[in-house]
Amino acid sequence: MSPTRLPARPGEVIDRDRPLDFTWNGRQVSGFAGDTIVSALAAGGCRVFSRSMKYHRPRGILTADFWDPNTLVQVGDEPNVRGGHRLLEAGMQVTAQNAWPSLRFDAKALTALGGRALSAGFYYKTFMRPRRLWPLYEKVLARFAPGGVIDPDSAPRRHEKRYAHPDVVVAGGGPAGLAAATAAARAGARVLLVEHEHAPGGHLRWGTKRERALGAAVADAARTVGVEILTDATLVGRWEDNWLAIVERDGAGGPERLVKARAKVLVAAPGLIERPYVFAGNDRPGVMLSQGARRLLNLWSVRPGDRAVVWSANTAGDAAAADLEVAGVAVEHVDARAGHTVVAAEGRRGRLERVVLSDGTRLEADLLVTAAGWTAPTSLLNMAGVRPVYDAAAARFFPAPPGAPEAGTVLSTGGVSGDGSLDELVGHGEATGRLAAARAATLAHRLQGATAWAAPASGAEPPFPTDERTPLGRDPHPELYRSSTDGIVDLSEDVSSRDLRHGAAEGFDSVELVKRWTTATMGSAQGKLETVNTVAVLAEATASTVAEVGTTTWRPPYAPVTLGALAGRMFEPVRVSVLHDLHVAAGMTPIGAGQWIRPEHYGDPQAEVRNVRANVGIIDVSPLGKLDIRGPDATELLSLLYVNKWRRLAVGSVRYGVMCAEDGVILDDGVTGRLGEDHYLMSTTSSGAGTMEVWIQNWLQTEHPDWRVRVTPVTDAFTSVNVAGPRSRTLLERLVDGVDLDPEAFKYMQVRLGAVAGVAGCVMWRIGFTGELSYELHVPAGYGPHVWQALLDAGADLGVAPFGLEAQRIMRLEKGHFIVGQDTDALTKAPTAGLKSLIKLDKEDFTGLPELRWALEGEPGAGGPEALPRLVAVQPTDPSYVPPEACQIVATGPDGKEQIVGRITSSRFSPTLERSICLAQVEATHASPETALTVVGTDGRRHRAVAMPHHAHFDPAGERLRG
Amino acid sequence: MAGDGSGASPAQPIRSRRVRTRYPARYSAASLLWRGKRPWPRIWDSGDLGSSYDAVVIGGGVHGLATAYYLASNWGITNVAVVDKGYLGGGGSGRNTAIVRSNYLTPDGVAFYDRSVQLYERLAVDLNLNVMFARRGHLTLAHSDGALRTMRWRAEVNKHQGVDSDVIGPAEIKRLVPALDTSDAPRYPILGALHHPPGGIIRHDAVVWGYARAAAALGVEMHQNTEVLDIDVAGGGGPEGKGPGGRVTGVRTNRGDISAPVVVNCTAGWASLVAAMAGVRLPISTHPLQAAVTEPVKMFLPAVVVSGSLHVYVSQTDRGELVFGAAVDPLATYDTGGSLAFAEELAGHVLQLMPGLERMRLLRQWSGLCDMTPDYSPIIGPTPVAGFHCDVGWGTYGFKAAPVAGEQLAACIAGGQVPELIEPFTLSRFAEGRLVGEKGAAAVGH
Amino acid sequence: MLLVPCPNCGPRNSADLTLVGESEPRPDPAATTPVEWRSYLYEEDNPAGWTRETWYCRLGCGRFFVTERHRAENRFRNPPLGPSGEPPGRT
Amino acid sequence: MPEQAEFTGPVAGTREVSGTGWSLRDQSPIPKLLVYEDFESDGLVRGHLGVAFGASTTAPDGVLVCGVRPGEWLLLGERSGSVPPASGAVTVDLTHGLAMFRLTGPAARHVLAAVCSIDIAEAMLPNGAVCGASVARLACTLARDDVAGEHSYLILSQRSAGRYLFEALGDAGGSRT
Repeated sequence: MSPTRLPARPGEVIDRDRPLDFTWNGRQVSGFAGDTIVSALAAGGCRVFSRSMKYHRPRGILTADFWDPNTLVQVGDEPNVRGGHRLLEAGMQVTAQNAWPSLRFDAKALTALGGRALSAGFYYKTFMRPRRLWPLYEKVLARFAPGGVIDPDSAPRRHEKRYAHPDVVVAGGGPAGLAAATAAARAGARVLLVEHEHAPGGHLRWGTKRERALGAAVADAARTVGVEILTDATLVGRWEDNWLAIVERDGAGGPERLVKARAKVLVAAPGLIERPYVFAGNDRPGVMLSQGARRLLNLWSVRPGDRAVVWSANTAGDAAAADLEVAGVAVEHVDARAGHTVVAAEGRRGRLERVVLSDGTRLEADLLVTAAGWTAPTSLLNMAGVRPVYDAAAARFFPAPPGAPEAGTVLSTGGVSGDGSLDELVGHGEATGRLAAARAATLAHRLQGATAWAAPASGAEPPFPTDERTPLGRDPHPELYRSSTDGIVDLSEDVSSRDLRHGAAEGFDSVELVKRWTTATMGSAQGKLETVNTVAVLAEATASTVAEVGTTTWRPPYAPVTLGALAGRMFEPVRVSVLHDLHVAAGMTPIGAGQWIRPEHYGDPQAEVRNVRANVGIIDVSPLGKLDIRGPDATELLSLLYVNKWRRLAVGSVRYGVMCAEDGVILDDGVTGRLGEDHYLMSTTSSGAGTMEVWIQNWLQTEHPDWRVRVTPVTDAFTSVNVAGPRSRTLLERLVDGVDLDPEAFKYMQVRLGAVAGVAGCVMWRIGFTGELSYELHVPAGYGPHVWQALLDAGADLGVAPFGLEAQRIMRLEKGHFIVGQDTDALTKAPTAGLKSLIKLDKEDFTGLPELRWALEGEPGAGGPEALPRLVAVQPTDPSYVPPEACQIVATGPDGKEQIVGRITSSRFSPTLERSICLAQVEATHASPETALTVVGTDGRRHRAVAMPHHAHFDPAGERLRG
Repeated sequence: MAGDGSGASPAQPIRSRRVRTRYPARYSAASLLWRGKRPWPRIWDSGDLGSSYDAVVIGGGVHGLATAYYLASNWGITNVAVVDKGYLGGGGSGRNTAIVRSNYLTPDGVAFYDRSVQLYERLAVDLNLNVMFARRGHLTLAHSDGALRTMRWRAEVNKHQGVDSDVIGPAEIKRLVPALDTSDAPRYPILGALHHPPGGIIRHDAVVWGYARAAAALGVEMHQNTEVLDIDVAGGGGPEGKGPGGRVTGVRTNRGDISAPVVVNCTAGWASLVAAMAGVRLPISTHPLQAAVTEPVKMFLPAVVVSGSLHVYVSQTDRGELVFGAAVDPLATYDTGGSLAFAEELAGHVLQLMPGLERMRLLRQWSGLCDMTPDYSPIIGPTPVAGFHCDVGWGTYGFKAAPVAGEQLAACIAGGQVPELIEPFTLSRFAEGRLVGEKGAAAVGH
Repeated sequence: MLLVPCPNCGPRNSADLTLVGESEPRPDPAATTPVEWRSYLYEEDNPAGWTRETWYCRLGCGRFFVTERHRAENRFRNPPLGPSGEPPGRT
Repeated sequence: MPEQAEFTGPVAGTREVSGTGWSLRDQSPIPKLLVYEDFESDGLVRGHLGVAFGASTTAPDGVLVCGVRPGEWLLLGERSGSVPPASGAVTVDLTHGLAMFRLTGPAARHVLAAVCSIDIAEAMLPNGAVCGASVARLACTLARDDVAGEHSYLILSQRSAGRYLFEALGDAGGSRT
């Protein structure tokens, strides 16, 4: 390897005063600030950067940019780094990928085998027998997987995103894009320009002195008029209404940032991507595209070879030849326009030695530069619904037929939409920018007018201008895709033109099928280099044309994006009660319940149960859903929502209710209290609070907009505390003002308003999920901690202690109360849960009425209530055995086989009864009291159990809570 | 407990006439070496579209092709045309994440998918094409006690049906998939998982091609770029004699009209539209389901990992790519343009599970169409229009059911009776109010 | 991210709203038949074209509204009138 | 209120954070009253309060009247009687139910743009504008309420998520520009 860095040249982007040391496969090497990994390595004489995926052929520089399929490298713990794009940093540890076993290993045997058997899709045709050996084959195949190495233990970094709402976004900072951005900004638009490379200017950056000067001038003009320019950033996707994703890379390999932009007008100015040519040996190191050669020379002053053949079909190729000659390279210029083509690149050990032309000429060379034509990266335009159309005369696809005006809010300019002199491209860009700004102004005016909170739009709506730009011309270009020999079409996937032709012959004769069969275009550049050649080879194989075959769908993202950038900072809202810090101080074990973090227990849930049963406990039930319902039709609303009746509920009373969906399935349950004639406070389950609010609003707004009732969610307005236990009344008597707590004055299922610990405006209802005498206090949340502490202080001598969710679950199970979503599921209709008597079929209407009527009364051809499963209390015969929840209950069926007849939905060990207790859903035939049941443990053992007469295992008559 | 056992009596393939497939060239390692660089015969051939067939299958995806294959191989019905408006396998078959498993919730669902896994296991040999079924094992993570309960529910039903599933804890999860963060640090910590060793991934395109090639070798015709424009029905109660009570007589396509006594709707994404051509209204809403793939890295993820509450599933292919899927997009649409929100959500959730993957890059995202039914279960079998059969409504899990759906639907068409395995999934269940309980697995877990 | 023309707020990101579903009248619960009711519950037109659907402006005005959307092209038409009496615009 | 009862806000510890060009303050204790339009006479309350959905106005007693939804207003501030809700209005006190933060400073817009998806440019969210928006994926009410000519936003959410919101906004303030 010999160093190939030239002496300092005008226009180079490296800083020779800042050398940077790094390692390449463990070896110390160096480059300069401004180098990419690839330019630094090339300057040091490196020619082989990777081995190919399937045949392990050596690969060198092709494009020397982001899309180069041959220079993906591992940098530290980061795989698949674009070596042609990533800027060099001191201390980088760069290693080659796909080098198995090593980059230098000459995989002759594999290559030879590849020629015979490793054709595309070979794996579909073999390894079928013997079946049991397939896992082994698979492991071997997996070792051939390309790509770098990920370290799952690498430390996560901080990622962030932002939103933007520019008037105009310009994708691409070449001359046309910069001109468009400048013109749009001059016309008053807020403009965001996104440039993929590290500096704006596009291909002018590696052009002639005049081109470089013009590039700098247009970039300066854009900055001067206030265009926001993002460099090393890519517009990766466009969705409806110009919702755009822009990834900002951090040059140095730091975390990427995602910008989500809603643009009024998008200008696509991505330029053109140079297309490789397919011929024998086209993947040999030393075969390079003209852009690659010019970038190496003019940006980084790296001489890509000593003796070059430049095969050119266009001015870019001619310019490359001229540049190479200036740099002292011996150049043989072969003109494709005169009919000369390359048929082979020959050499040994990963080196190019000679180039064979179609007329048999053999030219000694260590560098072959091809300039075969261009691919228009129409991805963004495709995402906007624009189909690419092939133009044979220009030998490339265009986003629209010649001269077609662009109707909407996505415009294109620059090379993607046509050819011309630099002045013409800049002129088209400016016209596009003006059009974009004018259209954006119309849309901004409309948006301001339509948005309720926006400033009033001044004046009349400006007209949405029609497209009156002079279209760019189209330069004729020869159609050059494949030579008379076969070569590699997709370098990253190692797919040859022979693979494609054979695939077509086997029946994979459409572009989508052959793509899937061979994996062509599925690699790192996602078809940007390969698609058109794939299409052309297929067209040739099927005796059709490129236009007829058409192109594949370009899918987002335009450039790969790290998962970290897409994820950003995690935004997962967490909700906590105002008592949270007190629970933490009290040593709670937290449990996640939806968005809420709640105390599961404070150390010993069984002891918490015993304390409630013996003394008094307090539990924070703030997540309980609460809705304030007011208005003359509030009762009407309740009657519609619940299966039971509400018209006779007295002011000062509360009632339990169940809500069903329109299919009769239990949706939610809870207690609602009547605070005034037209005023109710409804409670819902904690998990159902949000859903129920929307459910109720839907009924009100769409079915009964005439009802005079207002529903306000007040879950967070109250700290809800349940005070439970035989001594709860004694405790409250010490703290409550303005409410007579006498059992005759404040009965079970009643509600009172008053003050607790000096806090006015508390709602108290006498109910209990625990089955004990209990009071649920709803305290204005800001004073929740005060009341909670007051309860603990005032009740110290009564043995008051907080209890958590687990103790509450045990006690509710002792009492046989079901939990919606645990003891019921998505098919559980109300009669299953033992609510038959609650359902009032004589009501005029309530949600789910027809289904519940048919469930209870039967319908022609259906089973009626006997077909529904039942919720029953179950006790295992062995009192110490607690069957895990979801264990199955089985019985022997008529065919003698064991069948599933139900499942345990809840189970706990009851400290009160000192035995295991359960709720279960079982088929009606096994639901009668005293029915012997067989529960299957998770270890497969059968356990005997019995169905109980009541849901409640404890105090079925409810004497304690009424006390 | 769904499926009350009423309806048609069990119908297994009673008079199956298994036909030997005659391939123009058999695939094997030996023939691969022997042929060398010479091209292989066509994998299937499509001649001119005929004017009449014994059956027309609409949809050249894995379901349509499997149905045609089993009609031909199990029942000797070979005068069959499979028509597709695009190319074979271009719909959901080529867009799914190729996960195969049978760890469903209801006994009906488990039995059904278990049969499918059995068929998949021997598919490479049956079809003489390697579908590359990789039995990686399948982990469904639970992040809440409710989810854990649902996992146990599934495991216990699975075990009862003889399917290998069990609930495992964080330590065992970490042992199986070291890249997962099983600490209690994440917002949604991993509390446990449903482990299903028989689950895995498969090369979805290969399944399509295998069925197409085998069906073609039996005489079935494959017609691509053939779009069905209308379905002819006579004697029905609706307009033009369509609808319930009618009998199907043929289909009209952009390449000509076909008469056929049996027409099978095996479309995904267009099920409602095709059914409407016969005058049948379906309980289906069409939603896009998105998927994405990363750049390849060396193997580090040995199992398929699913998190229901984080709406993500991920596996690593033989090529080293991570393939992701998510929940269906809540917006009902036929547009497959995909969304950015999907990629954001997906990446966020993947990194919650495996924080070390933040430097991996998303390479490509795409979407397919899913026909969602109210009970998350498919619609298979006869419809109120005689001769018009459906194999639709597969939601997000159609790929894994293709072999059994094709086998059983073929039996249903040829045998004239609804087989026991698909009896719970007929269209009539909606009008009769006997929905399948699979939704329980999706909806329970507060 | 589709922009949905909320009649009160104006065009909003679809993530700010919830698509409730096809707008269909509810049968009279007292007189309905199982077939009619379950058709209402379960069946959908699900066209790949224009359909009337209900949206809920979850993060904005909190209102349910009916609009027409083309389900293949994700375009809206006949947007309900905005607060100022003018149809909300779209970009 | 009892003398010993102190209003506990949603944020633990320090109730104000700041960075370059912005500050974030917890103002949750400020009284918040939700007022609905009259059942009987449409427009009565709107006429009384003087603003429609999407706008706000400051009453003579300093109360900020925000049109948070069509026919719904949120009155922020200690009312001294100059803005009584109209007689037929339904009112619900949400002082305890909502967290309220004030984000102020020349960089406030930049901070908010990192976590809020709606367009908050001058023309789209001028001073006095009120809207519902997702902030850090949380449903919030946003009111632009400049202080002495300086950009300022009131951001209200469910109280229980206030701590989360406060942290998310503070983090956004630390993002790179």
